[in-house]
Amino acid sequence: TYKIAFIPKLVGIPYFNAMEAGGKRAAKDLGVEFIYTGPTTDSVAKQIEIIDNLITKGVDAIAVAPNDPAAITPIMKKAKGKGILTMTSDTDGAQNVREVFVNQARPRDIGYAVMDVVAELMDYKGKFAIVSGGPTAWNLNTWIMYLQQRLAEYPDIELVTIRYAGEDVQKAVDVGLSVIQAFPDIKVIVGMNSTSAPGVAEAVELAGKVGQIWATGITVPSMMKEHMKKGSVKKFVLWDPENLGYLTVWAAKYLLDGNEFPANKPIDVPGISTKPIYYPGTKELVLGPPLVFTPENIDKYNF
Amino acid sequence: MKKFLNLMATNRSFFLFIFLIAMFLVFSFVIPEFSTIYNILNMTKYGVEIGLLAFAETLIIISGGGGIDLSIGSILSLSAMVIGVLAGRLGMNIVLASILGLIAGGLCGAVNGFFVSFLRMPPLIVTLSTMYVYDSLALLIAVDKWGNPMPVSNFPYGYFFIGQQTYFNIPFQVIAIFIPLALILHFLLSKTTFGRYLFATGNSEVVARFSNVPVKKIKFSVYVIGGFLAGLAALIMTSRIASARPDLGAGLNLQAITIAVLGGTNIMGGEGSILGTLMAIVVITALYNGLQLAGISSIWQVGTLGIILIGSAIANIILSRKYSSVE
Amino acid sequence: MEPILKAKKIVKNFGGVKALREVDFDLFAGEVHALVGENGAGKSTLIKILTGVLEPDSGEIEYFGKKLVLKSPREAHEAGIVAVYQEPLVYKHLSVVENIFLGNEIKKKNGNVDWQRERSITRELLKSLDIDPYFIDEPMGSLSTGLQQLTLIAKALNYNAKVIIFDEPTAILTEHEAQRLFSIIERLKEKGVGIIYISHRLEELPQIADRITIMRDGQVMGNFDMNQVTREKIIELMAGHTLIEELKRTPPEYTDVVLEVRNLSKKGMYQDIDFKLYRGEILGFSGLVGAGRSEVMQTIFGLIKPDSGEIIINGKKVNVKDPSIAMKLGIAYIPEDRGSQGLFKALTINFNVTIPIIEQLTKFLGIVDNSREKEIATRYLKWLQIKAPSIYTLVNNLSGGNQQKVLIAKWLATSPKILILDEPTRGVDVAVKSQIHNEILRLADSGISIIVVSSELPEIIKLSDRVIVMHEGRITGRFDKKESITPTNLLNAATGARMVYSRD
Amino acid sequence: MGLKRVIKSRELTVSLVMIGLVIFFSLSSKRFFTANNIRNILLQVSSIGVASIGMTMIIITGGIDVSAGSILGIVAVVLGKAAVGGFPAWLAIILGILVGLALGSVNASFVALLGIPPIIVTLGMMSLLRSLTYTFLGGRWIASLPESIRWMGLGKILNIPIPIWLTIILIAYFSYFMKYKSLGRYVYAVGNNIEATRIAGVNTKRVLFFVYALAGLLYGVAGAIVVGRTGIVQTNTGNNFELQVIAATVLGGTSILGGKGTVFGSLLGSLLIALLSNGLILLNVPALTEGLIIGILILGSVAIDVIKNRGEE
Ligand SMILES: Nc1ncnc2c1ncn2[C@@H]1O[C@H](COP(=O)(O)OP(=O)(O)OP(=O)(O)O)[C@@H](O)[C@H]1O
Ligand SMILES: Nc1ncnc2c1ncn2[C@@H]1O[C@H](COP(=O)(O)OP(=O)(O)OP(=O)(O)O)[C@@H](O)[C@H]1O
Ligand SMILES: [Mg+2]
Ligand SMILES: [Mg+2]
Repeated sequence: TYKIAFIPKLVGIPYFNAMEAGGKRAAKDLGVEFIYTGPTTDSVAKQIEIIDNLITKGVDAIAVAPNDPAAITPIMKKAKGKGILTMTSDTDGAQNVREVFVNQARPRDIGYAVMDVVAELMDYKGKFAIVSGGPTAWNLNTWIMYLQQRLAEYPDIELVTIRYAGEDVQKAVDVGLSVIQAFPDIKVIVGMNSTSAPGVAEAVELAGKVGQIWATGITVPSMMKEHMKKGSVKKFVLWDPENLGYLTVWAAKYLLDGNEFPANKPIDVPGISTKPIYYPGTKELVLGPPLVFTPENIDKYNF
Repeated sequence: MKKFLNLMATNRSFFLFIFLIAMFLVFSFVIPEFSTIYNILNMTKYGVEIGLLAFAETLIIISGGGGIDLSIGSILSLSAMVIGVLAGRLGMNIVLASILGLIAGGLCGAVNGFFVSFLRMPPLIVTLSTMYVYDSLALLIAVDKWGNPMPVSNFPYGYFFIGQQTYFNIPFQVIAIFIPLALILHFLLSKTTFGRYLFATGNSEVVARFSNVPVKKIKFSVYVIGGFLAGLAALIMTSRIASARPDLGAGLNLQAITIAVLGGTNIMGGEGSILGTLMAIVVITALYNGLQLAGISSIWQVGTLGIILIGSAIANIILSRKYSSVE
Repeated sequence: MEPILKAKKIVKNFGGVKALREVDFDLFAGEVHALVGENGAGKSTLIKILTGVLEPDSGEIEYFGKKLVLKSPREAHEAGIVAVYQEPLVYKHLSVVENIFLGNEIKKKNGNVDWQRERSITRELLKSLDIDPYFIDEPMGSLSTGLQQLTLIAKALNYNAKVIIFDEPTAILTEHEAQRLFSIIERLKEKGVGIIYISHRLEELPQIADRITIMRDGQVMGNFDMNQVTREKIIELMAGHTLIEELKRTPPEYTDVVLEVRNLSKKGMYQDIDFKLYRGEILGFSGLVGAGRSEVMQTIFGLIKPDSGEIIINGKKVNVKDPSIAMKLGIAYIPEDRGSQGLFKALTINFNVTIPIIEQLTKFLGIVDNSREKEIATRYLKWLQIKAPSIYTLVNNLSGGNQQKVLIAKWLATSPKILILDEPTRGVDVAVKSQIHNEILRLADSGISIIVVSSELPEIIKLSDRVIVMHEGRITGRFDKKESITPTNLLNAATGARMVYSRD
Repeated sequence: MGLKRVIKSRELTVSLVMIGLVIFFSLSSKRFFTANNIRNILLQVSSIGVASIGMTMIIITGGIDVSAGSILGIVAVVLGKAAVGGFPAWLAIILGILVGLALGSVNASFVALLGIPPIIVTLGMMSLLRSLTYTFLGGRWIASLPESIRWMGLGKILNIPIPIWLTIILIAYFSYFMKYKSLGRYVYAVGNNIEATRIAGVNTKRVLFFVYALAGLLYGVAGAIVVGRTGIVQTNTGNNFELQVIAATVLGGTSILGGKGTVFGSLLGSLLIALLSNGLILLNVPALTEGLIIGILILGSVAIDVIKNRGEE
């Protein structure tokens, strides 16, 4: 059986936990061995060390969600040199060192989707603020960049500030409270990562601004259910990481078997709910458009 | 036998060495890949950067008076960004950029040293503050045209020999930088007047002052050396991973301190050795490698480290109660 | 009458060092029992066993006729045995009040510490020792060593103990304070308290002690009634031989001034200090504890920055802002407090002795020449008869007097031009003391200028060519003629009466 | 006399710097000096403030505790799991705090009874407990906590949030404790000279044990506050918490070498940092420069303190 390894950005968070679950399910369905191992903090250096040890150990495929796309290049080259199938998933690396990038949705689509949700929540005019995770998180910054690109299309909306709260809910609550205090007239506050989104929602509730300020952002639904009930959150954005994990393992097996993805058309992947599309130009396998969670659909997801 | 146990009890490096051998045997037995020459040589490179930081902490902690450097990881980040921005974004010659990166590291250390030694401020506060400052500076110089701090990765190809080249499977940075440096530092500490002065200062600053020891210079210089070592680690790391990031050193402070302490450096100052720290680096590098190869979740890497830390202290106490006073 | 305290066949070993070999000792109520012996004889070790700080390897203690097993110092306290130890045990960041009551707090009904009463009792205690109690709220660390020692004596008096042990209380005290202490001991005796009194100042024993026990090498060499034994006999039993003949001193020719201090002042420490030091002379500095002598010396050595005044060395005005500058100018300073200023206690004798001169012991690249280093350390170990297994023994494991010898060795090794000694023979036994005195005289003869700060009048009188007396930060007496250097004159000046006998 | 000590104290310097900052921020933003915002700042300080009491005592004894954050993490997990598992809120909270106490006692046993250096013990515990948190929780964070368990974070008495009450009461009590209880005095004594303290007849092992165990208990309380405030238990709850607590403590004048410091000073230290990070957001200072400004201001205030006390000693 094939040994397929997936290295998340870090272990111990619900998002990658869901990907792990998907990967495991795929491994069972497809009869391969699935190895899930990653650093406990979002450290690229540690990821490299882990990949190197996987090479020493000998695996058939390595899929990585790099904390720094460029930094994994040398080690991925080394893996490739040893005949290992190299892939990226969730976040891309350099194109020449991976066979395929299994992408949840394109960063542009994500950034745009968040901006569109923000615009809709505030009825297309007013101010909003962003609380992000770490200032160096590559994908968060990319999404913010696209978000700002989209923002240009909404002339009546203003972004008042971008702050950072790391991977810590309590910090996000405190920063959120300070932001609301500083800009009481904002209509939306965005939490860009798993911890910031529930943090700012909590801050809205603590500040007694439910109904005046909407919290939204990118996070797993389990963190937001409670806040939706309390009315601080109406909509937020993500995709289905469980499906993404499944697709990653599926794609690895598919390539290891010597197949080639059919280009530019929906692919039937048994076991997941969307129909991914493969773009040969960028060697990208895209899960589908980002999901917008609402009170109506949130109970369907358990991650 | 008694002599052996006595040595175990009193000599930290020897204790760690025995521990290392035991660990090697266990790992080799359980994991076939572990004791291959390839693996052993290959894993050495993962001890280099953190090892340099641990050496820095060793010197600084020995200097006493609560000496500690919480900014060491941030210095690494800042030096890395200096190299990255100068070479990658501004197109400066890579050799020059690297030298400036090292100087930046030394300068950061000098700032720490200035406050600690000449203004006599508590090292913990000083380096905590500069940790914020250097982190912030690293972020600021990393800002791209979109206003986001972004890593720099377009280094010239020639730069990579420092961190990626191997000779007979031995990584360049291990053989050409780390080992010579460890030797020099060991020599410095155990054989020279600098070493004497350092231990004197760490044992009692007052007595040292009364004994004509240039206390201020010594304290200042350990922070400078520390900063320089962090700069060197930054150079090696950016070359190895081909990327300069403003968060490259995040979380390394505590690891470096942990290694120094495991190696027998007394947090109150005045006691410690390069050899002990070196042994601790080897233990930790081999431990992480072994656990990963054994497929044990990385979650338990730190946990195991914790157990070793406390366990070895207990073992040491038991041993020294039983054996150290027997002549 | 039965003794209240009886130690029987006490044995204590530290690794290979046999500190006590079957020591017997007893103490009656209302007597002062002196305990003497050369440095490292085991006196302090015996005390520590009697107060539960150390546990003996074998032997037992009988107290009021009953066997007493001390597992901790607390039990000794509760039994009524307290001690003032040789090395001052202070909490430097805590106030004097807290220091005195630590472990023995006065509490109100609700369990709170009764600060009010503690402070008033502290005042009373200090007044009974004739000390102005203005500093009781200051941190202990800001007091001079002598004052700390007095405070600790006050602390011991506060216990209402049945046995009080003084381990070299007068080593740091001046005549004046020592007399004060003696009268208090007198009072304690009358109350029936048993007192063990350790001292190297043999001349004070006849005045205070009733009995004397002499120790050597961990063994009791003899036990006498005080009036039945001579000083010579004591020394012989202590040292195993009689003392070496002392050198004769030829007075210097007061021609070259090597050091001149003009109008030196530092607020709260000393005022208008003026004096000259000539080549080859020994200048004594006398005064009471806290007179500010140490501060003046530390200023000359570059450890304290004066507010005003000048220091002139060999005719040139110098700015000594750091000990390294002082050393370059040829000044060496042996500090009074060996614990916190003088020695690296956790390091070896070897390390301590050579650290000030380590730069002269290098080969190249700053590498220390280990063989030369070893040679120097060994030479001093032998010469000062430092009682230690080797030069690699930790200073911490030495007896108090032997630590003092290491301190002396450390500075003699620097071969200075101006040598400042602050309480140089604090705690060393008579034999070594006369040896150190001889060395001081010899150094002066060879042209080195020496300042001796000492609280011991006999020492000052014996060594000094001239004496300066300080009182409360000011110079209150100058004695330039050997004949004028008498105990009465010095004491009068030390208590404030101005008695200046100037040469010119 | 007393006045002289007050003038020399770090507490005064930090207070003055703080007052300066408050005036500056108030002039720059009219939204700064409002009841709402003050409440925000105090809330932000609460968990650090409570934990800093234990840390202050530990550092006064000459020790250090880097396991504070990971103890808090375990407490959060236990509390969260208990609450979700149907325990009544009060029981879950007590359970969490007891776990804090238990872990503190583990530290205490190693430090006080076995005599292992505190840095080794707590570094070891920190690493071990972090792994345990990950293991207990996996990647599944606990969200959707029952409202009742959040009382420690959200509850109010007389319209003042519980965390603020807790902070004020605990700081007040332990300030009093350190001054008027003999055990408080022994904490200082141990840090000044442990051998002398032992010889003075004090059971120093008991003092040390008390300090580390109490600290554990207080981390437990801090954990309950954090869970209450955020409503989420994540694997890295409490990450870096120890550093913030140590920073506050040392900034507040406690000497890392032991022997001196006050609980109140530590509160001031944590307030200063919270004040800064809040104020900088209110002034909308660019986020990336926050660290720069905070670092320089901390350095500056301690430098003032050091220069103020020049010529002493
Ligand atoms: N902790 C220790 N470890 C090893 N040796 C020790 C220790 N304490 C004392 N000794 C040794 O025990 C012997 C007796 O020491 P002790 O302190 O009792 O002498 P002392 O009679 O008080 O001398 P002094 O007059 O110099 O104070 C000395 O040889 C000393 O070196
Ligand atoms: N009456 C007093 N009793 C005790 N201490 C005092 C008194 N007056 C002043 N002091 C303190 O003692 C300090 C001087 O102590 P210092 O030890 O330097 O003097 P010294 O003459 O060297 O005494 P010693 O005999 O102890 O060496 C003064 O600065 C002051 O703080
Ligand atoms: Mg003695
Ligand atoms: Mg003096």
